[in-house]
Amino acid sequence: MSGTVPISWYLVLAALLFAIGAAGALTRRNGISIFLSIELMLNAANLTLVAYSRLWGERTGQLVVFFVLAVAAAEAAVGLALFIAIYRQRRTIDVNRLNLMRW
Amino acid sequence: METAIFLLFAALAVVSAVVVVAHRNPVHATMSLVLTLFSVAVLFVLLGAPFLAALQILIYAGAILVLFLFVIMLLNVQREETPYHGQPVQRWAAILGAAVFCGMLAMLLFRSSLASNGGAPLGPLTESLVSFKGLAADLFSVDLLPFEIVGLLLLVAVIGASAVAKRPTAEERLAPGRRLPEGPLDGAEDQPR
Amino acid sequence: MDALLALALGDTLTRLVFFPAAACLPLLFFRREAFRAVKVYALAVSLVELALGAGYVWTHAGGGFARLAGDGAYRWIPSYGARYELAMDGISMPLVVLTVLLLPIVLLASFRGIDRHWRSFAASFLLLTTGVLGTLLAADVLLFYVFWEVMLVPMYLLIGIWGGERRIYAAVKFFLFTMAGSLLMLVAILWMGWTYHGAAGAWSFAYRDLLRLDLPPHAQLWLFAAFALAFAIKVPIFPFHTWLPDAHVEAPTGGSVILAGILLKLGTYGFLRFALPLFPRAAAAARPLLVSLALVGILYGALVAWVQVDMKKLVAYSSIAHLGFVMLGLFAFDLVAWQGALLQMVNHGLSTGALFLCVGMLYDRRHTKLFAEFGGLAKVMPLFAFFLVFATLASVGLPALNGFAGEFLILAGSYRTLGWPAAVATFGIVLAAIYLLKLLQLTLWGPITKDANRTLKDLSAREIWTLVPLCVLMLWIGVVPETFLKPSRAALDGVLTAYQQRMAAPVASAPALLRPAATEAAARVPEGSPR
Amino acid sequence: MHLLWLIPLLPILGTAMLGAIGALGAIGRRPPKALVTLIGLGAPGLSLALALACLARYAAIYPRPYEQTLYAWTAGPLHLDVAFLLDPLSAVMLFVVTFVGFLIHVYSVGYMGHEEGYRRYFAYLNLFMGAMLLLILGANYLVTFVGWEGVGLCSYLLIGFYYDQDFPPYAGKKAFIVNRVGDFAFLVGMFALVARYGTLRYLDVFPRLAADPGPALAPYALGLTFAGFVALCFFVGAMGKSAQIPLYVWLPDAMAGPTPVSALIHAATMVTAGVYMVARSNAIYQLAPGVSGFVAAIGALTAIFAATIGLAQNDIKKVLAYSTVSQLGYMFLAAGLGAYTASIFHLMTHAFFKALLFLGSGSVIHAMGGEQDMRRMGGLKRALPVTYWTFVVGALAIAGIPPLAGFFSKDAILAAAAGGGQWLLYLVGLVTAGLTAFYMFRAVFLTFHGEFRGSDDERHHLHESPPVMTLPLVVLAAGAVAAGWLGIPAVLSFGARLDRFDRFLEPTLWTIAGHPRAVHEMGAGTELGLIALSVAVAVAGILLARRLYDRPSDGLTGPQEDAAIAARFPGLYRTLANKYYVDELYDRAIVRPLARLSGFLWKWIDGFVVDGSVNGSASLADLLGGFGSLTTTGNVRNYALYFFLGVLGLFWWIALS
Repeated sequence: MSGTVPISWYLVLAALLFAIGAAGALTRRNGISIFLSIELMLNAANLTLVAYSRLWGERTGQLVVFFVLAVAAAEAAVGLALFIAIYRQRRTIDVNRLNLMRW
Repeated sequence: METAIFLLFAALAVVSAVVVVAHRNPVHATMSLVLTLFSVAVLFVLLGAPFLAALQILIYAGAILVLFLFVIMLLNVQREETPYHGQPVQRWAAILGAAVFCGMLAMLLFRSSLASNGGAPLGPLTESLVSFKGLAADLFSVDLLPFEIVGLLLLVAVIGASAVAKRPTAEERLAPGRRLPEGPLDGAEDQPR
Repeated sequence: MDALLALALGDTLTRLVFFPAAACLPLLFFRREAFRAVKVYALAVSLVELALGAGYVWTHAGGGFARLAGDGAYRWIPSYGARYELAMDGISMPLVVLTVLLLPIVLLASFRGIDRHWRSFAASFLLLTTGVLGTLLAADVLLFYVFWEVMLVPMYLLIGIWGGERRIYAAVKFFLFTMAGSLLMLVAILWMGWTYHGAAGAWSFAYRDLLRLDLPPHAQLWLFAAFALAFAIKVPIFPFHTWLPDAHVEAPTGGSVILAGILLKLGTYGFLRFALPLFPRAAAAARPLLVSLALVGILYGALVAWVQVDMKKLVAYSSIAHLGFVMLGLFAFDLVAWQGALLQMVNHGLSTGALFLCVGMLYDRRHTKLFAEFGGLAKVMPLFAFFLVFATLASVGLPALNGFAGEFLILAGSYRTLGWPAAVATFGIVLAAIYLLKLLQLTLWGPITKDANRTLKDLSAREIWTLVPLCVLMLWIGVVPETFLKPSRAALDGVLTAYQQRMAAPVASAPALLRPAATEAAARVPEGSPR
Repeated sequence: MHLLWLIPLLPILGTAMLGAIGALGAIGRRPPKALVTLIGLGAPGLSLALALACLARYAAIYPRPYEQTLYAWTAGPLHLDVAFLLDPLSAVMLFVVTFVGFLIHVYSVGYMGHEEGYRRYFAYLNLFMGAMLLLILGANYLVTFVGWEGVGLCSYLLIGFYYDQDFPPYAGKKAFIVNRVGDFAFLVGMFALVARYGTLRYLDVFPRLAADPGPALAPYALGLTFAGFVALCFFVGAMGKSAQIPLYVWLPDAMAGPTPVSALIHAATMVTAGVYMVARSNAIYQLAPGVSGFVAAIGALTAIFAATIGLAQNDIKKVLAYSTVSQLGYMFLAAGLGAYTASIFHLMTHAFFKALLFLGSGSVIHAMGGEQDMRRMGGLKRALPVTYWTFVVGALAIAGIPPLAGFFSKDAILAAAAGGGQWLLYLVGLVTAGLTAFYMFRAVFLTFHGEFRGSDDERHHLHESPPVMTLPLVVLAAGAVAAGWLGIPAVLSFGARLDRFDRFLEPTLWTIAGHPRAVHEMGAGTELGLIALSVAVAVAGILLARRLYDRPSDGLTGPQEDAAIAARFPGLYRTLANKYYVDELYDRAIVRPLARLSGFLWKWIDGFVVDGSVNGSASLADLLGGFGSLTTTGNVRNYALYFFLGVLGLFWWIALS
């Protein structure tokens, strides 16, 4: 493919996805939903990286995305485990009720 | 052709992303996220990163989101709990912030050099960018150390996840000060501030 | 490495300073409840430290302590020119001796009163000693600051852990007051290092280097203010004094003794060592203010001491009055007054220390320090009465006891240079008689009014041994002060001469270095030690 | 004579030994009383012997002063020697102090024999002797001041000897504090001398002062010349120690101590230290005629003021105490007039007869089992013949009846006043002499004459004191008779130079250029007339006392007579009996306001202003923190929002600037 779509389009898309993810992460109360939103933001970032990788013809961006994927996997594992643990204790994963961090 | 594909999947990604953040049912949200990830994977292909597109689908959509689903099922969180006190400021500030952020990014984009030459078609895809081989060579030579560290991280994450999620033993359950109080904390702690 | 070993094991100030801290490590190997063993160990360490201190002073007495001399300087933070350098002269020597002397006494005095966490207690005292000695001996201003802060923590713990009922409040108050002052001092120290860098082209915080720094008057004023605030809080001078009564009342006996005996002296020592020689013009400009504050402290401390209902608070306020005399002497800029002031620092440590010990002995017996609970104790505790009267009279400034020697010299010297403020300060001795005789009146004399006092035991041998050394020294200083005046004379003379020379020199318009000739007189520091 | 330093040291060593055996006693048994007596008497006894020996040797070098330096205090440029000086003045004092002091020690063995604090008593008394000897032998103001404060301390301890009662320790404290007010001025005077001359040595200071007295007219402080300022400072110091107005209030209260203490410290020796010091500093006072006049005025005022109070006292020791204050006023009157030798002369004779009177009263109190109220005595001369006769001798001596000691010394003072043309002062002195004769014989008659007015128990208990107490009385009585013969005025010795005392002290008086010493030239007739007048006044006082209290024409007993007088002049009598309410005045005007001020400083300045501002700034920080902590909801989502907004801001700043 010879690249007829301008890179800036990808970047705008990534910004859009990131904003949607951020809005979700900040407005949802369900822990799982917040988590999903964060994954969305990660993906937006990944898209940016790949887009720039394409623009400069450099592999580095792709490599970083590779690592991001791996870290995201680890994060998902630990995060979900935490949710399980919290749910065991509190019978909820509504973050509004998880306000132990006050002072 | 390419532009059409881009527009189609970009639209799909945005729509499904909105569903992800807007839908009250986490199962539906998760399924919608699968759609988003798939769309982005297609865009990866367009950008000459087929390997990442494959990983995206296999690991993200395949493994991670299945894990999400498992947890959702496990915890049996059907819907988001009914809001017991609204936080309109939080909500609208978040949405506004996201909008401003998006606008700022776009503005930045169109004020930068990309605005002038970003619209120009890109050069042809090079072999080195697309090939799995180059990527693999980099991973096992230049980026070997980060690669190993990520491996280690995954190992630690596995161990940590299983340790955290483990059902506490009877002894631990009895030990004072080791755990949070059972059930939602009602009373003073829950008063809206 | 060899140099390090020699530094740590030879007859050095380093050994003297760090031995107590090093001796804390074996405390880890004592059982938590082995109070008796810990007590014996701590006492033994303190006696060894006393021997080290006495030995060092003895072997180095030949030089007359006229100049700062010590272990030599070592690189500490080379990029900023900070050095590790310990040195002693006749100004710090008496206070060092006082410190190592008080250490075994306070440990011995705490045997009965302290009934928990003995390992930590002993460690706190030993670390405190390291901090105090380091502060007294540091010949690098940054090093001085580090020790100054090191000292704060064990004292905070002593008040906060082993103190009385309001110990947390007192400990926090102590910490915050002291900290507030010292932070500004740190800023001033850093500014000086930076200015030195500008004037000399290299960073240095060495005392002798900074002495060469001639600053324009306005800069001196700011720096002096920062130093003076830190020291004034420590002394404490009038409006910054309210932490002291609280800290004293809540601190355990040993803590009070060290606090009054040594920590307060570091404020006045700081003035004498740093604030006056480094910023002579600012010191001269601030003289009216500080003399007034000293006078206020003398009269105010005495009056407030008089109306106290708590014995320890009375003694605490008396410290404010006594240190007012020292401050007056320092700002007289007169050799006689300075000698008196330095002597009075030691005197106050001895007599107020003894008073706190006496109060502590009563507290150990009755668990109260209120005057209303006592009276007529001379009948049941004649030995105690003797020692309390002795310490009180020393504090009152009775001739032939130490307090008089110091106060007389301070006032005689101040009168020469200050005139009537010295006469006003002299009235402080009348007030001293009023509040200290009240102390005697309400504890020792009169009929016994409380039944609990009828059966009190007189002093034990241990308690007598804590007081006897202090009393012997009080009498000695009072009768033959020459022994204690002579070692400090040359050093004080050097500082005063340098001060006068710098006051006579033209005013600097920008930071500059003094000519080496002037430096020699000003610094009186031997060169040639390894850097 | 090179053992001069041992004279003050011996009694101090005695104290140390008594203390040491006491400490040993705390471990084992009580120390044997005989040992205590041995040390307690031995130390001052040796001191007396040594003093006599030194005086005998000193005769050889008289009139040159002998100075002995032990070691020095050196601080910077200041050198202060610990040194002793033996010159005619200190020789007189040395003799009086060691001699009278030793006698009183002897007396104390009997008087205090049954007391619990026997050892403690002798320890204090020995310490007092040591300090007093330091005071008089000191070769500079510093050593003198050491002794000066030392005697003050012993006074404090001995007044409060009965420490388990309420009043004695209080009286001791009062004495110490009032003395400290004087000491404060003394110190300031010393500082002024140090500042100007850099020395305190008598033999240096006075010549330098004479050579360079400072600008005569330019005010130094308080509008005085330098010498005047120093003189005033020293006089204020003397006011405290020698109980002059306004600092006399402690002395009557000091009678709470054991009676021999009152005799030794508060009559014969310590309280005369102020007089000694003024005489010692005569060079300064000669340079300050204004202050000298002030000294004379205060002395005269004190003399008559205390004498009037003495009229209305019923406690035998209080009478003697006010009498002492009054006689000290006499001495200052003399010193202020420039008659330093007369004041020292009176000091010496007073030491004999006042010690005698106090010891006599002690003997009475001993016999009465502690009772001091004269209204409960009477007719004691039968039971206590030796005490009675010696007491009468003392009373005659103080009243100024020739040829007893008091006559000569008092006459010398009155002659100085008359000769100097100070007729007002002379008149005051004369009236005081009459009052003195009156109240002393009132005491004699109330105590020894008439019928016994005490209880039957006391009557059975009455006994003459043991020889160890009466012997000192007799010796002192001999002194009270004969001491005056050392200074017989020329007019009475038909021109023979019998005023040995004056001439003996002459070398200690400084001659200051431009300040000629007052010479008292009077016609022999005038002088004889004045002598006759003063004797007549004294006799009149005695006769009046006899008429009122011994052979009452109206048949009233002494106390009834007092009541009658009180009824006739209620206001006056109450004022006198309450000592002009001076204690109450001091309490209201000084002590209480000061206490209120102190309380205010503590509660308001410390508690409110200083702590308030500190705690206030802490509260402010707390308040701000409280607002800040409103954002700390504990809700992670809020934190995330802050984070996001922060990122947004940062992004804005980086990207769009």
